[in-house]
Amino acid sequence: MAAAKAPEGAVYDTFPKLLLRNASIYGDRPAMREKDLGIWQTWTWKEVLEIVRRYALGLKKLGLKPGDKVAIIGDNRPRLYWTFAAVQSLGAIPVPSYQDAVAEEMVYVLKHADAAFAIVEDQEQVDKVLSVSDQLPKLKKVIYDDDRGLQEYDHKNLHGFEQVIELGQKEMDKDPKALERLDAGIAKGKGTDVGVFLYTSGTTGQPKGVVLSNDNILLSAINGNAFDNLDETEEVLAYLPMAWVGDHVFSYGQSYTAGFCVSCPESRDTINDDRREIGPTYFFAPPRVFEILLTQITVNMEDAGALKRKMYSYFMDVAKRSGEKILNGESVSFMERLKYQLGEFFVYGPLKNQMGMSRLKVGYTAGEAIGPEIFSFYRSLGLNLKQLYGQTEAGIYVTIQPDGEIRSDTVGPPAPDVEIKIDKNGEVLYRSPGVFLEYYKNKAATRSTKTKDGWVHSGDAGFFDDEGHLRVIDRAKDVGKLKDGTLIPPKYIENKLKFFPNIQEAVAFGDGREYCTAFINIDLTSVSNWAERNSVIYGSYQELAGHPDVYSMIEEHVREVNRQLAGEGDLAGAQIRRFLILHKELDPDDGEITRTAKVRRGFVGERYKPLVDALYNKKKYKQHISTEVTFEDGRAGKLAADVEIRDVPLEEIPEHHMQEAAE
Amino acid sequence: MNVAAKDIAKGQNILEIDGISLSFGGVKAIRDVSFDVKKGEIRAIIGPNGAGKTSMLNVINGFYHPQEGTINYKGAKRHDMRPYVAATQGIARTFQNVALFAGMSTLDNIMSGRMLKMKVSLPWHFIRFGPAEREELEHRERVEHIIDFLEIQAIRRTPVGRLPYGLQKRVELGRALAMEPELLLLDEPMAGMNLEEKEDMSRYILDVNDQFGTTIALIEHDMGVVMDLSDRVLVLDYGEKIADGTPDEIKNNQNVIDAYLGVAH
Amino acid sequence: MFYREAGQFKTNYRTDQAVFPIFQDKIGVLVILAFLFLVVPFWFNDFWLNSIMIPTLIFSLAAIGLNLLLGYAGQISLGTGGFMGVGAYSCYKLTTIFPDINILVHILLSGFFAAIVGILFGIPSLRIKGFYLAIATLASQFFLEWSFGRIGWLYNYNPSGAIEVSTKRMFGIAITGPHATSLTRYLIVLSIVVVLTWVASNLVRGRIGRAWMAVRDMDIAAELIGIRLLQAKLTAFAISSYFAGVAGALMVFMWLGAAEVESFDINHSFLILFMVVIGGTGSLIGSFMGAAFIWVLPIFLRAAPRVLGVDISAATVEHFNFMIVGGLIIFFLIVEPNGIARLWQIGKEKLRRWPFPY
Amino acid sequence: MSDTTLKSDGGSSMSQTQRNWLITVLILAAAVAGSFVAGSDSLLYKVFVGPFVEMYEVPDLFVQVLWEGLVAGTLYALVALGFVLIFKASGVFNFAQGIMVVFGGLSLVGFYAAGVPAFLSLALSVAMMYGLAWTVERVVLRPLVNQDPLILFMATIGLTYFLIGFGEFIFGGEPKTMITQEIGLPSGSYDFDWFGGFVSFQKLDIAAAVIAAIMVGCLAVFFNKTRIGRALRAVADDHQAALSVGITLRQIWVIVWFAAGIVALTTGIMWGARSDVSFALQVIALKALPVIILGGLTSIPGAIVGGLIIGVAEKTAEFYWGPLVGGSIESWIPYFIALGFLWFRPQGLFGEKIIDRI
Repeated sequence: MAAAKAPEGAVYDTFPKLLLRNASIYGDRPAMREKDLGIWQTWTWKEVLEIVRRYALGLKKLGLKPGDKVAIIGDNRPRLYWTFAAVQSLGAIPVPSYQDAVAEEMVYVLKHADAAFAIVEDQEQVDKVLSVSDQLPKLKKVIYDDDRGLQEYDHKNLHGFEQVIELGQKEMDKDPKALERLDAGIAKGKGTDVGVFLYTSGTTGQPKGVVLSNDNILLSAINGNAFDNLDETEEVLAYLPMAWVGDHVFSYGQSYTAGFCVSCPESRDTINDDRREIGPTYFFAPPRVFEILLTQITVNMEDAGALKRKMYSYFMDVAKRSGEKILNGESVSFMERLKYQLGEFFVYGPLKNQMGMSRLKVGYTAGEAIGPEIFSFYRSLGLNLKQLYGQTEAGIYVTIQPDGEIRSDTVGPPAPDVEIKIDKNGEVLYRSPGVFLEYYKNKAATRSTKTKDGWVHSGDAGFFDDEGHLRVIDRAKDVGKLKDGTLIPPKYIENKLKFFPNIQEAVAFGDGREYCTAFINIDLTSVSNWAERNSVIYGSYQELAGHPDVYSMIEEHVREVNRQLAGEGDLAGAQIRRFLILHKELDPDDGEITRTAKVRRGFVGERYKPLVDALYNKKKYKQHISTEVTFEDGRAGKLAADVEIRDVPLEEIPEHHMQEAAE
Repeated sequence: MNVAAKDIAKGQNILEIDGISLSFGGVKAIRDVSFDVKKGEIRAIIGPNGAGKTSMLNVINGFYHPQEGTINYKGAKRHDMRPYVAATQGIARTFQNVALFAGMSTLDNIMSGRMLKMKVSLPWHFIRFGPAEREELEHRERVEHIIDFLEIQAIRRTPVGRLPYGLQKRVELGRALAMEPELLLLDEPMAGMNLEEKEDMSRYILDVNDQFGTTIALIEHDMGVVMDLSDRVLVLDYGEKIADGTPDEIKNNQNVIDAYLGVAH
Repeated sequence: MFYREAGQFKTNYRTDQAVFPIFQDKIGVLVILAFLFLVVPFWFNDFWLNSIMIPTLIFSLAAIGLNLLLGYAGQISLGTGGFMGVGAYSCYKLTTIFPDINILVHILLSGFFAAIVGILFGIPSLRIKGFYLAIATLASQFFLEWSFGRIGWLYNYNPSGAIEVSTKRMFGIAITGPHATSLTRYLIVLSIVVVLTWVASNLVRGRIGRAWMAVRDMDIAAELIGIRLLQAKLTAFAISSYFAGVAGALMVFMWLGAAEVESFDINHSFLILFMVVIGGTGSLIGSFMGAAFIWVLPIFLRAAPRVLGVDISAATVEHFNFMIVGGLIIFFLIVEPNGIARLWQIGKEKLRRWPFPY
Repeated sequence: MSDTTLKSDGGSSMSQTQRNWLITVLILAAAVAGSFVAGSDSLLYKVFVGPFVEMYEVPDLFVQVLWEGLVAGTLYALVALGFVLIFKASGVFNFAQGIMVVFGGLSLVGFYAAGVPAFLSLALSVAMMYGLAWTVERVVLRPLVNQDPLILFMATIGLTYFLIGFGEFIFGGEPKTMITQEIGLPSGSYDFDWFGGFVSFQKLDIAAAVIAAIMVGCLAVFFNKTRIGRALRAVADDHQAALSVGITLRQIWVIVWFAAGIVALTTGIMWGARSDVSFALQVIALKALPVIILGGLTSIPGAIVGGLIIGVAEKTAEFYWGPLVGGSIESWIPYFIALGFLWFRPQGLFGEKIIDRI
């Protein structure tokens, strides 16, 4: 039994080893919680270890061998998290997979990963796996967590979690050495061993299986913990897909390295309530979640009484003025601090309480650009919300914002132990201990992404600003060049435009041209509100879009974007010189945007070629256009309009940038 | 279903209704109806409006007392049932118009279904510490399993009066399940539900039957649901039995077709 | 506003089912108790203790009793005054028969006699409901009133027809009678009321309370889930009457010092009923608020002209008092038919939802 | 659907009632037998045999007692009628009916005392009752529409308080004499020598009975023959039906409260003529409540027959059995009679047993 407890001074370079350590040093601290049967069922590290051991022995008995791949499919459930450690204890490799994928998508991952076992959440997932089992010759066993509705199924190769644990218990009872052998196996594990496969979601082409070693995740997690001083007292809510690298690092890697407790929500419908109950101290969410929360707050406040609204807006002004300064430790007058304290009592504190963020130590957002207003809203409440930039291939961290250096428009300096360089095409390359081993069964992709000396092509274009913070501007392949060689990142410019509520969509052009131009789609709700306030009369969308006052308002927005670009070094050359407001909304029915509201730039350029050409014909200020459209009732028809084109003056480059340019 | 069908074939009768007649002030609601319910089956009672279906359920759980006939439940022959006896003998019931305790939360409503299983005597309830609390918490856990089973976690603390109709029906089923019944009487469990809610309810009914082996007698108007769910169907019209058999037999029964055509549907 | 519930999660059913699951509520209750036990005794003078605190507490207890019956079990009773009287007269008889036993024991025992009488007069509830039952409970009220006046044994054939409280001591301190200080009596009443309120809250939160509420909300369904209506209703009558009986005993022994039939007449029944309805049926905390409101309002109204320096005759003040109380009751019922407890609950929810609207 | 709302004539209640009869008859038989065994000095004899012997032996006294009972019963019936009118049409259990009686009587006396001619005073009092009805509808009922019946009941108690204060403020609290002669009511009595004794019928009482009969007749005509009356009957079951006759619910309320007001005024005059007009009269409302248990809240014939039964039973019981227990049992014996009656007929005098809908 010598191996049961990891010896002093041992190297904890695998998760099973960490579990042993946690069970001995944090033994009675909670490791996992799940809202189930109305309360937060809790398991301590000791209990988790006991379960994981039996689980592993059970799996072994069922025929799981070292090197086998085990697919994990389901919502965030404790048993699925324990699967990671149990599988790794046996030297096998967990492969979490997106639970909302349809069977056809799922089959690709399971097949590609050569999954021998699939551990799934419930009947829905079992059905999915069984429906494609004929395409998965290597799949031997399916194990489920929730037995609801599964009693009648053929249980030859289908097992319930409880049965597996029982099996493990029997093994232990039968053979006292079984546990010893298991622990010996764990002791043999190394940091450089393959730890996990994480499939990139793959917006283009088939998903790629990113092979990550134990070290990749472990070192990233340890760095992450050290960066924000996270320890075993943190509370975390696991609600993002388990197949996503972020969740794997936050809810598994960091939890095992720091020893903190991870809580699983009751169901997807109750996440907001569950978050409020748990009150996480460390929280991660994509910008969308923060947007939704803010919208809920705004909507709720609109229903509030006049006095409350007044109080809210007064204190939000205070927060806007001073909140971020106070959070960043800058100097603020005493009166202002006093007001902020009052605001904390009357508004900020209750709001944080409503969102379940009263105890938040640090929160992160990543994945895509967050609107600066949203970002500073949360920060001004006193929430330490930060951005990071990461990739599956990096074991997540590439850059991360340290306290006191938070900007809404940058993603921060390189994360600890990460080196970054920008190549001449503007692409960001990085190298770190978290960098992945390879793409599973895809040497070509590995070669084209990871250089021999360990640099990884991120596929994103970006640049460092004066303070050494990285700005990611676009997918590298989308970044174009003006005729004079200036880089123009269309999506970056479009996003800047879209941060204005009046602008719903924007399409920027410029690759291979002399200057940058843009199509604008107005946001009907905001602009019609604006029109009402400014007594602008209009009869149709088209009329509103073409109204000179609307043009002037949008022009102001465009100039604002230009001013920002002018202050961003090389991007000063990417200022928008001419723009037009489209006479119709970009419509997925017409193929102009995808169903997920991503602009199909190339297609739009083709379809409205006369308009694009007119943008680059400096003499033209009006252009007739006629397009085929699909109406809501499915009829096809033609829509014609004369669209006005506006010039926008260039903004001056701020002085310190001029100097830089001169040097 | 295959497994269940097998069980029923060899199973004995849990309930035998023999020659029941019931009248209200001269109006005959049920005339000499006999039928049986086998252990473990899903038994549907159908018929046009006013056919005496609900009255039949009311007779079974002792709310109405028939003038003639006998009720043989679990081998004990009676002229009529009493509601309390029915409850103690494992008969649970839901109602056409939802008979929940409107002022109580979902949780308390379902907890109230555990009433008969809770034994701790009154004095302990004064101080709550000790047996009363232990019992309360034990039953809370059991009730939570029902809440989980019916997927109503999100409305646990909501007063049922505020719930939409479909959810109220689900809570009522939960309260009946909390009694751990041997015979579950469902009076139009899907009335007023949309398609999705009906599918959910059907699934719960089948799961109850499968997982707990509960015998179910139900009244339902949606023929599709009846034919899908039930093992045997009893058809009443004007208080008389006009047909009894498997769904397939009923579909082709001329009496049934006439009864339904004769009524504006 | 004050609520910070994030992070208050429950890992077992015991804490989840606690009376005050929210930390801030727990603190609030502790503060109130500390105020009542530690601050009031030192800062309130005899007038406040005798005319406001003690009677309010006693009436709160009676209101809780009636609320258990009306608000939880859904059975109307207009006989609370009579049941209070049973408590008071039983206690009086107990002290004469067993003079050496501690008076507090007598007070607590006297409730049992009220409970027995309550059960007897609760029997009609099996057959009749609603207003018919309310009228039937008047039978007990009038019969008991008659008994207190006509059965000499009850008042020891005292020529005045009244019962009088003699001085009783505990640990050498006078706790009843003319020598007992207001403070002593206040602390005793407060302790008993706190303990019995705790008992009431235990009852309504468990099986018993659910059985009552089931009977209240839909008695047919209650029967079909195995609740014996007889048992549930009579339990409610018994426990309700116990509370009323103890309140009655406290009223005579800890407050008035003497009593006659009029102390337990039908007006007292209505008074308690008002406290329950204005306070909020089905809410223990509402019983306290209702009692305080109904009791303190007339005191305030009587004092108002003096404070304002208006010179009106005492009779006129009393007439206006009736009109204002009557009018306010109607006004209150119109504004918030669910009682002060509902306002309290809305206020609390508003604070919990703050800054969002509720 | 309809099969749930039928009434059942088969079922348990029948057999249970029969069982009750059997039990009672057996007990009575045992008691009578026992009293003969025990002899004429025993309590059993005094209760179960003595009074009946006395009734038989002194019939003139018995007739006189019966007559007193019938007269009292007439007045109870009138008050009960006021309750029923209002409850039937608006679902409000109007506790203020008692104070309306006082108010009616006082205003008549008050107008006359202020120098208004007697019959003009009467007309003004009627107008005053209309004003009261209108005000109550406007101030109390309208804001409380669709509230719980208990709330409405409490509101009428509030109204009682208000009217007590208001009445005392205006008319003063002291008792007044009814202007019997001035409004043409007879006085004196018809005396007969019957059954070997002397029986006296007050003319006033006869007038009361006649007036009550006329009033009931008028109401019957009003309800059965007039459009508004039919609408009033309809509204009890179906509000839509009333609306289709072209009367709003509010008008109906004013009308029924006015009708109840006139009934109250009449009661006030009659009762006032027999004793005094004072605020103590409002207890007459409490007297009428057992009548309602007996006759039902929605039955006009029930109110009349119930009133007579209660009146006769009360006087007989007081006269023959009262002395056994020290007298004054009038305050509670009607309730026990009514409850005893329910033991045999749970649905009341004219009620039908209704099965709860489920």
